[in-house]
Parts: sequence; structure tokens; C-alpha cells
Amino acid sequence: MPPMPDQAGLYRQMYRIRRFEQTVLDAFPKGVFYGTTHTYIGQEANATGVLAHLGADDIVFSNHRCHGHFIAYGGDLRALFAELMGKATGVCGGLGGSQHLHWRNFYSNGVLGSTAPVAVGSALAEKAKDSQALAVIFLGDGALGEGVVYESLNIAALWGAPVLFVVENNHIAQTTPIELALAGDIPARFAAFGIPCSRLDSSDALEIHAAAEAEFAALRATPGPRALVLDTQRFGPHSKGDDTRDEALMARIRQQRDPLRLLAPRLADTQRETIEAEVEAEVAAAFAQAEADPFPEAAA
Amino acid sequence: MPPMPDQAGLYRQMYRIRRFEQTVLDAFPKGVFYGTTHTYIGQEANATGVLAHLGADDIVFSNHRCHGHFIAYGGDLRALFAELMGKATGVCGGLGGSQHLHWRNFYSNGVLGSTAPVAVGSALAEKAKDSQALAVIFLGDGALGEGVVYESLNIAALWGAPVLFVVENNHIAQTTPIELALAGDIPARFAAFGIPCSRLDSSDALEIHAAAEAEFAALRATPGPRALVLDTQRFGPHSKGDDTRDEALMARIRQQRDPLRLLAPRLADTQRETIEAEVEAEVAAAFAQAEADPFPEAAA
Amino acid sequence: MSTVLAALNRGLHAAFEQDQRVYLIGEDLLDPYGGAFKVSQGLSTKYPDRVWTSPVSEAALAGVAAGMALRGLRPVVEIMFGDFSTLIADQLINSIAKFGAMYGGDVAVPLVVRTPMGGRRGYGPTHSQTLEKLYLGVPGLRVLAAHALSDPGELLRRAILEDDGPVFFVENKLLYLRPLAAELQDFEIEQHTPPGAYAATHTLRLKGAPSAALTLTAYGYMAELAREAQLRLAFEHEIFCELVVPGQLAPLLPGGELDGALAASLEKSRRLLAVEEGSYTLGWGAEVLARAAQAFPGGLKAASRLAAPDAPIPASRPLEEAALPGVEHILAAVQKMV
Amino acid sequence: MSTVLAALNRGLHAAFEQDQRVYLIGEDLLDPYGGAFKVSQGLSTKYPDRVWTSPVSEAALAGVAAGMALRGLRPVVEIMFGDFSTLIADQLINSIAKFGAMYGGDVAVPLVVRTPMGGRRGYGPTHSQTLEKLYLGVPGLRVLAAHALSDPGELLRRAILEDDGPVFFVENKLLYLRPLAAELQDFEIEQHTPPGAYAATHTLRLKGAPSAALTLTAYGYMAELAREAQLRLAFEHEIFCELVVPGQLAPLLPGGELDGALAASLEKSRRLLAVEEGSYTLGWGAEVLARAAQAFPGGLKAASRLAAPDAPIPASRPLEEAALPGVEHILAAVQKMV
Ligand SMILES: Cc1ncc(C[n+]2csc(CCOP(=O)(O)OP(=O)(O)O)c2C)c(N)n1
Ligand SMILES: Cc1ncc(C[n+]2csc(CCOP(=O)(O)OP(=O)(O)O)c2C)c(N)n1
Ligand SMILES: [Mg+2]
Ligand SMILES: [Mg+2]
Repeated sequence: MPPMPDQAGLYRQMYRIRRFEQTVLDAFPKGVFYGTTHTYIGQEANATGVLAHLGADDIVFSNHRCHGHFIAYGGDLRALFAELMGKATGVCGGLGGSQHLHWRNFYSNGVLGSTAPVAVGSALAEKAKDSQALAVIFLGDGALGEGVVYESLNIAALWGAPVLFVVENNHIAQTTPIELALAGDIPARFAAFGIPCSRLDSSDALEIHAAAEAEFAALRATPGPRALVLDTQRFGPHSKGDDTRDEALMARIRQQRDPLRLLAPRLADTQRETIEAEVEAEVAAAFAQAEADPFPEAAA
Repeated sequence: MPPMPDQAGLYRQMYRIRRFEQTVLDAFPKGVFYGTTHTYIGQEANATGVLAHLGADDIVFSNHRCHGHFIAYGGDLRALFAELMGKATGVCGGLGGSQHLHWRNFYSNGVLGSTAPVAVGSALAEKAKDSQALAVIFLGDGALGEGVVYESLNIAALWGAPVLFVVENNHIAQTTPIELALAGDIPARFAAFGIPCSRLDSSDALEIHAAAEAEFAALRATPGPRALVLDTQRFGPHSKGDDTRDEALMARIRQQRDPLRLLAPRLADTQRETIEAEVEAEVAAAFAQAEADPFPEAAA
Repeated sequence: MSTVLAALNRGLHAAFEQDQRVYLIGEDLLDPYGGAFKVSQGLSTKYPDRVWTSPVSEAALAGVAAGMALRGLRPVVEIMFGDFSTLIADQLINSIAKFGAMYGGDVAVPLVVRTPMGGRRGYGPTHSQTLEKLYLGVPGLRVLAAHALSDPGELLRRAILEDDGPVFFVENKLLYLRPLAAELQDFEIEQHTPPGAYAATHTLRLKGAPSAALTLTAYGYMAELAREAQLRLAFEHEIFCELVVPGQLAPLLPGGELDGALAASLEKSRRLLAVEEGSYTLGWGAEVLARAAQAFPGGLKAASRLAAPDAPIPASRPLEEAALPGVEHILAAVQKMV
Repeated sequence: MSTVLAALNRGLHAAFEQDQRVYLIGEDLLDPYGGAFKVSQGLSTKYPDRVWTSPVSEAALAGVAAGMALRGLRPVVEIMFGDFSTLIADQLINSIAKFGAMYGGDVAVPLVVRTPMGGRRGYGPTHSQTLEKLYLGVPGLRVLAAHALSDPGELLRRAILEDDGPVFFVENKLLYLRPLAAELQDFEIEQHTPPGAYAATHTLRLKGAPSAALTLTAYGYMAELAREAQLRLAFEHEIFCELVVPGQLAPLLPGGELDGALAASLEKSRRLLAVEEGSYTLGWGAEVLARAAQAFPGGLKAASRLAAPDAPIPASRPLEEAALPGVEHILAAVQKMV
């Protein structure tokens, strides 16, 4: 029997993501940040539940909506704030900005789907080096529109790449509902390339943790790609203030599908409150530090 | 009950393709032709059986292996010979060459898979114009490696394009056997995008004719894409003299899967011989005419 | 006062109204959103059957439009960010731009790919590029660049309705909110339409200025900055320039000939500075300078280019500002040349 | 005598032998075929675990190689025809060439994309192009062009083993069967390696010739034709030229500076003809001429380019021959210039 997941740890991680993202959305109109942002609010359980199983050498490929992935990977809050502010202390020294992060074995890129073959290649490299490391790639439902994703599935299956495709299906791409963008069925798309795919409709970090555990175990036991489709909900706007969805529906969704709300009852109140207070302080400190950090200097 | 197919007509058409292609392969080393060529020998029943159902306004998209498609579409032998020779009287005045043909509603291109969205767009245009015309696109098993094909399947399904995808699965792409190039399953790839797909493993023109008849009927009755996978065999080299397959195996395949050999017993000997003699004369005349045709003049 | 954005939107509406064969395909086109930069707003409400919002599939979008155009429609494709035009490179180069000539000339592919380009918004390396230089040398493709000197909506309308070949239509993001043809009262403007083009080249002179010591040339949003520089050079430094702004970036005149308006200006000034937001090497300015060198074998007194460095565009504001050519950069470059 | 093809094949074998991190991915790589142009022959037999023959998926191949390179391998990608490099444009431009700088500089992407370019074989509009001009202005990407003057296999080996950034390696199809460094006895050859490069620029002078009246510059197979023209110009027309042949097409020197070898030659000849097989507009020659114009503000006596017209390459032999610059075209162009 696998050990019980660390519920308090999962809660803390999700709360860190939530508070980070809320801080970003709140501060953006004040001109503290620059550029664009895509927040992870509502989807925190995905990154948290999945990346809890990551080994030290495993690789993560992420997309435009990468803050949550980065934080769950273990990325530093101050460095992430700083990157969004364009500061010299940012994850990539301010060069990448919100969508282009790299730290250790974590890579994100803003061109949808373009990361799929890169993730497959990285997994194949680790296999060739016999390192036992594997790759996880997060894709949105929208990214499934890109052809290179299917080329990558085919190659991953043919060449036995140790890669886990995680589809975060929040049923929307920017403003386009999935019904207008995706014909057929997501798991069938993986199956058609001979890639085993499981699916979970949940915002419960424990359920996602368990589903991901099974995927990682299978992936470590048997080489070759696998897929996990996580049906989820995006609570906030696509980027900033660009949500065209029905407000009443969104209110209901936020009520029913909040990963924090779902996990909270499992923690003792005092424990939860301690975590929340600690995280508030951590996020506030990270934000303040990043704000005080210097901008990079342009080479002459 | 649909009327019986015109067996003699099918035989004649296939024989025309066969003799055309043999003439090309025989004459190429003599320097009569210039550039490249990909012959259709062994696959004649596909184009012939499928395109027999084409309406006058229907559209055909073809690939590098396009001579058979072009001839079955009704294209002129002399113009095709001339195009391969680079003559002014060629299908495209010598500009396109073997892989780039256009005549009436027939289009081919040499970039694998690139025709898929174009075919879908043409079908959508006809639907928008309410013309009742539909599009047929031929793809090889190898072209299924290209991502844009899957983008096109998705869009075709979402937007209800009246298009028939015909996959000619000859189990090889250039020199690469399908086992090294295609994971999973071809019909499943269409099904994953909600596209009905049927499959037939045959080189019998009558069987293919019947299968295509059902597809065309369904396509005309209900809008939306469909797919037909035809398992087949390429008898000749990929292009010229570049066949790396086992010769004994190929001999057996040529014995068992020859569309002409399969249809011949259905015709009276005299009828068959008459057809063959007529086609021999037709092909020889077309070749001679094309040879006598002038080259285009370069603009100064 | 109208903006470039409003003008483009009007141009699309006019095209839809005037010709039933006009269709729009792209991502997130439906109202109220109306496309990421709002250029397509109102169309899906007014013409629900002719606006097809799509999956995130740029290559197929371009190919689908090609098929529609081959069959007699006049599709417009919106690519959300010009950075993603790389995904349609094959369709553009090996299908769309080729069909006309490679099929022997009896096929037309009347379609317009519209896309925003450019930085200065901190969007980072994959959402800030000025990539049209990749397409300027593609045989069979017309490349137009919206600017604020005359109505870009009318240019777009003509590209959609009157051009029987494919058009790549570039819209700089910062141009969208610029007022149309504003503050031009200080300028004398000459318009010249190159042979085979329908987009005019504009030549701007300050009214009453002495003869120009230098010819600036720029397109799109860069022309706005160049115009500002032109004013400041005159008033702050008493350096008088002419500014030549092409609307059509490709094709250029056959045989390597220099555009007439530019040639006329250089004839007098003998100094050339080409300014662009794209990266330096093989940018638009390279072709401009090459043609100028061919046209003036005796040589110009000075010829130079200002462009972004050959590096990804940083997200950080100070880094991005330093990288992309601005008014100050132009002032400095011109001062060094005269 | 060795050919360019044999040299490239040797270079690949040497790279595989010298470094376990070298992998090859591409279409139809397995022996006995060994790739459509046979450059990869023998590798799959000798290194079966490191040669991965692939589906027809160019974009994914490039991306897979990027991932391999990020994780410490040194992959080589074979794209069967350079015409299909359009399919990897996004991976090249928005991933491969960007990762290094956009991630803040601590990431390396050591990979080589090898691909044949060029026409003169009647393959038609989608299999005959010379498209490297699309990639010469891509920040972060090195573009090398094999030529027959020195060992292109050694250049390839160094690109694979010693370069920590991405390389786009161009091989003209007609070059494959050219003998290596043949018939150079009539020439005095100077080699000059530009700063930051490892591919030398070669300057060719006819032994004992008087000072050059014109500088020819060309790369790849075009350099072979230019050399032939150089000889014929001397012997048939008594026109003496220097020929400057770069091995590295991009990046060029920062700040728009002209390559030293070219500058030195022009300093004397004051006439420049850039010759390339790609299509005219924004071809390689545009950047060469632009830099020359900047470097010689006083002007050259003549500056010109010879390139294919801005049109698809016809399949028909006489049309293709007329379209692609050949020796006769060079002779005519030079005679007009001196
Ligand atoms: C190739 C490409 N096309 C378009 C975009 C613009 N874009 C950014 S995010 C997005 C929607 C993505 O939807 P999805 O993949 O479902 O992720 P989500 O935003 O829902 O997390 C789009 C269209 C892009 N970044 N890349
Ligand atoms: C995009 C692209 N990549 C590679 C090629 C080179 N090529 C030409 S035909 C071919 C194999 C095609 O196989 P398949 O689609 O099965 O068709 P078949 O030749 O078997 O009829 C390849 C790889 C090409 N034409 N286009
Ligand atoms: Mg989504
Ligand atoms: Mg095949």
C-alpha cells in the first residue's frame, strides 16, 4: 500500500499557488507587473497532485499557464514574482516573462503544443542515457488543436518515450468552449496512437494525487508514454479581465470545484489556519522582495 | 440496388494506368523524362474504384503518387506524359512536373500531408456555396505522420466538411515499413476525431468500387467527413530503382495482389484483349505525341 | 477620432458587406470577444455564417483558407500573434504562394492572412516578434503593412476584395490604438503607388523645410516613431529629413529596382536610414539598402539601418525598450549620419 | 577522388565515433538506403542504437532533437528536402534558436539540422528550392553551407561536436557528387575565419592574375559555378575577379559590419557581385550588398546581385535552366559591370 499523501503539504502547496496568483491579479492593474499573465486559480490540484510524485531528476514541460506548475515543481515565489515584474532576480533574469520559465528541469513555452516534441525528446534522451528520469508535460484542451502534438504522440509511442502527457481539460481555450474546438474524444486521441490514457473528472487533490500515483508507477514499471486527462475548471479570466463566460455559472463552478474548499475539511482548523497564515506571510514577503529587486541593465 | 459496375470500364482504366506507368519506368533511364516520378503500379484499383463515383463537380486532392489518380479522374495521357517530360503541352505547361498537377477540379502537391487542410477548405467552400460538390483526398500511410493531417481531421469534423479521406495504406513510406512509422491504428485515428472510417484489405476493383460507393452515398446523404482505408500494395520502387524490399516477398505480392489479374477473369478473353490492344495503342500514341511536343520557351 | 483598430474593423465590415464570398476564420473570433485584438469585433454577430471560430490549429487554418480560395471564396485568416505565423510557413510558402504559378497559371488563391506583430508590451520572446521579414522574399506572396498615414481599413478591404493573389497583412500591435492620420498638418505628403501595387508609398516632408539632408524610410508603427523623430530632428537639431513609408513591402519592383519614391528622395538627400522593428540581419532594411546601393552605384553619402538586435525580445520592460528601436535611437542614428 | 557526399558521410561517421552523445534522427535513414541522398549511409549498421529512422513528421523531429539537446545529447536531424524546412520553422525559430537566450542563458541546444537544398534536377516547385535565406536572420541560429573548397565533413563534424548552439547545415544537391577541392591548382587561396566562427571564408585568386576588377561572392554549389566563371572570365575575357566564399552564412558580424575577407577584396576591386541560387528578394545577397553599402559609404563602382527570379522553380528542364543562375548568367552579369 502506498503511504497516505501528505494532506497538509498538498493544501499548503495549493494555497501558495492560489495566493501567488491572486496577488498577481490584484497587483497587475497597479502597474507592478508588465506583460501578460495566465493564472492557475481553480486548477491548483492538478499540478500539486501530479508533481507530488516527481523524482529529483524528472523533467517538467509547461505552457503559458505555468505559474502553478512552476510553484508545485518547487520554484521560488520571489523569483517568479520578479520574473513577472521583469526584474534581474527573476527566474530567467526577466528575459522570459510569465510564459517562458526555466529552472532546473522545468521548462515552459508560450507557443501552444510546441513543447510536445521537446518533452518527448527530453524523455528519449533520458532513456538513452539510462538515467531513469521521466518527463511530464502539461497541455491544455486547446493545445490539442496543434498538429505537432499528434506527431509527438506517434513518435513517443514508436520510440517508447518515458513521458506522461497530462491534459488539463478546463473546457475552454481563451474564450473558445471545447465544443467548438474539439471533435471526438480526448482519451480516444491517445488510444489511437497506442498510448494508454486514463481520465479523472475531479478537483480533489487527493483523487488527483492517487490517479497520478498510478500513472507514475506504471510509467516507471513499463517504458513508453502514458496520458492522464484531468477534467478541471479555470476560475479566473484567460489572462486579465477577458472572461466571457456566464457569471452565474462561474459562481456555481467556483463553489463546487474549488480544490482548496475540497481539501480544507480534511485538515484540522488550526492546522489549516496556521498553514494559511504562514503562506500569506511567505507570499507577501516574496512579493515585497521582488518589488524591491533591481531591474536588469540593458547592455550598451 | 445500385447498378452493376462497368467491369470493362474499370479494367480499361486500370490498364491505362498500368501501361502509362510502365512506359514511364521503361523510358526514364533513356532520358526522355526529367525529374522524379512515383508510379502507381499495384494500386490501380484504388483510384479507379473510388473515382468511378465522382460527380462532375467533385474535387480531388492527390499527392506525389498522383499519376493513377489523375488518369482515373479523366486526365489526358499525352498531357501527363508531356508534363513529366517538361513539355509546353503538359498538364501545367511543364511548370509542375510529376508531383504538381492541376486540371479542372484535380490538384496534387508534393509536400506530404499539406493537402489535407486544403482539401477540407475546398469541401467547406463547396458546402458554403451550396454546390453539393464534395472533395476526395488521397493520403498514403506515410502522410499520416504529418500533424497538419490531424488538425484537418478535427476541423473537418467540427465544421462538417463534405470530404472523403482515402488512405492508401501500402504499408510503406519510401523505404520505411509502416511498423516503424505508425503507432496504434489507422481507423482509430479517424474515430478519435469523430470521423466514421471503414477499412478494406483488397486489390479487387469491384470490392473497392463497392466500398467507395457506400462512402459516397453516405457522404451525399449526411454532411461531414468520412474515411476509407484501403490496404494495398506498391509493386514498384518508391521512385526509380530504390526498392529495398525482399524480392521474393515482392514477387508473391505481385502474384496475389495484382488488380488487373484479379479483375481479368471477369471479362471475356476477347473483350479483355481488345481493351488491352486499344490501350496499348492509346498509350503509345500519347507517348509519341508528347515526345514530339515542344518544350516551353523561357521568358527572356 | 478614429483609430487604426477602428479603421481595420470597418474595412473588414465593408468587405463582408460588399461581397458574400468573404469569410473569416481564426481563433477566438466570436463576439463579444471578437478576436484577441478586437479587430474582428461585430462580424460574428452580423455574419454568423461567415465567421468560423476555430481550434488552435494555425497550419490547418491557412490550408483551409487556401482550399476555400481555390474554390472561389475570399477567406480572411486571423493569426492571433504574428509569432505563430511560423506554424503556417509551409502552407504559405509551399502551397498558398505557389499554387498560382506552379499549376501553370490558371489558378487563383485570393486570401488574406492578417496578423499582429511587434513588441513593446512585455509579452516576451514568443509574443513580441516582427517576423514579416521571413515572408518578404516568398515568390507569389504580397506583404502589406498597415500604417496610420492613410486608411488601413480601406487597404485591407481592397486586399480582400480586389486582390486575386494571397496577401500577408501585417498589423503592428501598438498601431491599433494610434489615431488615424493625426497631426499631419505640419507635413506635406506625396503619394505614389508603385507599378503593380495598390498600396501607396507616402513621402512626408515638413512644410516649409529646406531640402532634406537624409531620407528616413520605415513602415507600420515604426513610421509613426520615425515621423516623431523627423519632427524632433527638425525642431531640436535643425536636421531636415524626408520620410518614405511604403504600404507594400513585397513584392518590390522586378529586377532589383528601387522604389520610385525612395529613389526620388535619395536623389536629393543622398543619405539613407532604414528603420524597422524586426531583427537586423536580412531584415526589410537589407533589401532597401541593397537596392539603394544598386541604384546609386556612385554611392550615397551614408547608408544605414536601425533594427532590433539579432536576439530574442526580452520580456522585461527596460530590456525590451533598449532592444526595440525607438525615437531616441533614431535621433542618435541620424545625428551620426549627417 | 573524394566527393562532397563522401566527405559529409565521413564527417558523420567521425562524429558518431568520437562522441557517444551523437544521435541521428530523420526519415528513411536505415541501411542500405541510408537517407534519400545517402549522406547517412552506414551509420544505422554501425550504430543501430543511435540512428532512429522516423515517421514523416518534420516538426516533431526538430522538437524531439531540441529536447534531446536540452538534456545533454548532440542530435543531428536530417530533413529529406530543404523545402520541408518550412515545416520546422516554428520549432527552429520559437524553440530551438530561442531557448538559449530566452531562458536567461543557462541552457544549451547543441543540435544540427542537415538538409539538401537546390534545384537543377527537375524535381519541381516543392523539391528544388534554396530556402536557407529564411533562416539567415533568425537570432540564435548558426547557418553553415557546405562547399567543395575544403572538407565539408570536417565542418559538419565540428558543428555536431564542438558547437553548443543550434546549426542549420545546408547541402546543395548538386554539390554531393562534386569532387572535393579539385582543380584548385590554378588558384591562390586565402583562408580567413571570422570572429566567433569556425567555418573559414575562402578567397580565391587566379595565380599570377593582375589585381581584381571585381569581387564575386557565392556559397555552396554556386561557388563552384562562380569559380568556373572566374576562370572563363580570365581566359576568355581577360576580366580578373576574386571569389569570396563564406562557409558561415549566419550569424554575420555584429553591428552590420562587413566580413573582413570581403571588405579586403572590395577595398581593391570596388565592384561586387553576389551570386546565389535562392530567389532574389531578401536573399543572402541583400544582406551582403547592404553591408557593403554601409562599409563603403563613398560607394562602390558597381554592386549587383544574381539570383533566381521571385517565382516558383519550374520542373521543365529548359525553364529551370533559365531560372537558376548558371555560369553563363555570371559571365553576362560580370561583363555588364566592368
Ligand atoms: C500556437 C499558439 N496559438 C495561439 C496561442 C494563443 N493562446 C494562448 S493560450 C490559448 C488558449 C489555450 O487553451 P488551453 O490549451 O486549453 O489552455 P488553458 O488556457 O485553458 O489553460 C491561446 C489560443 C498560443 N499561445 N500559441
Ligand atoms: C513533408 C514531406 N516529407 C517528406 C517527403 C518525402 N517523401 C516523398 S514520398 C514519401 C513517402 C510517402 O509515403 P506514403 O505517404 O505512404 O505514400 P506512398 O509513397 O507509399 O504512396 C516521402 C517521405 C515529402 N514529399 N513531404
Ligand atoms: Mg483550456
Ligand atoms: Mg505508403
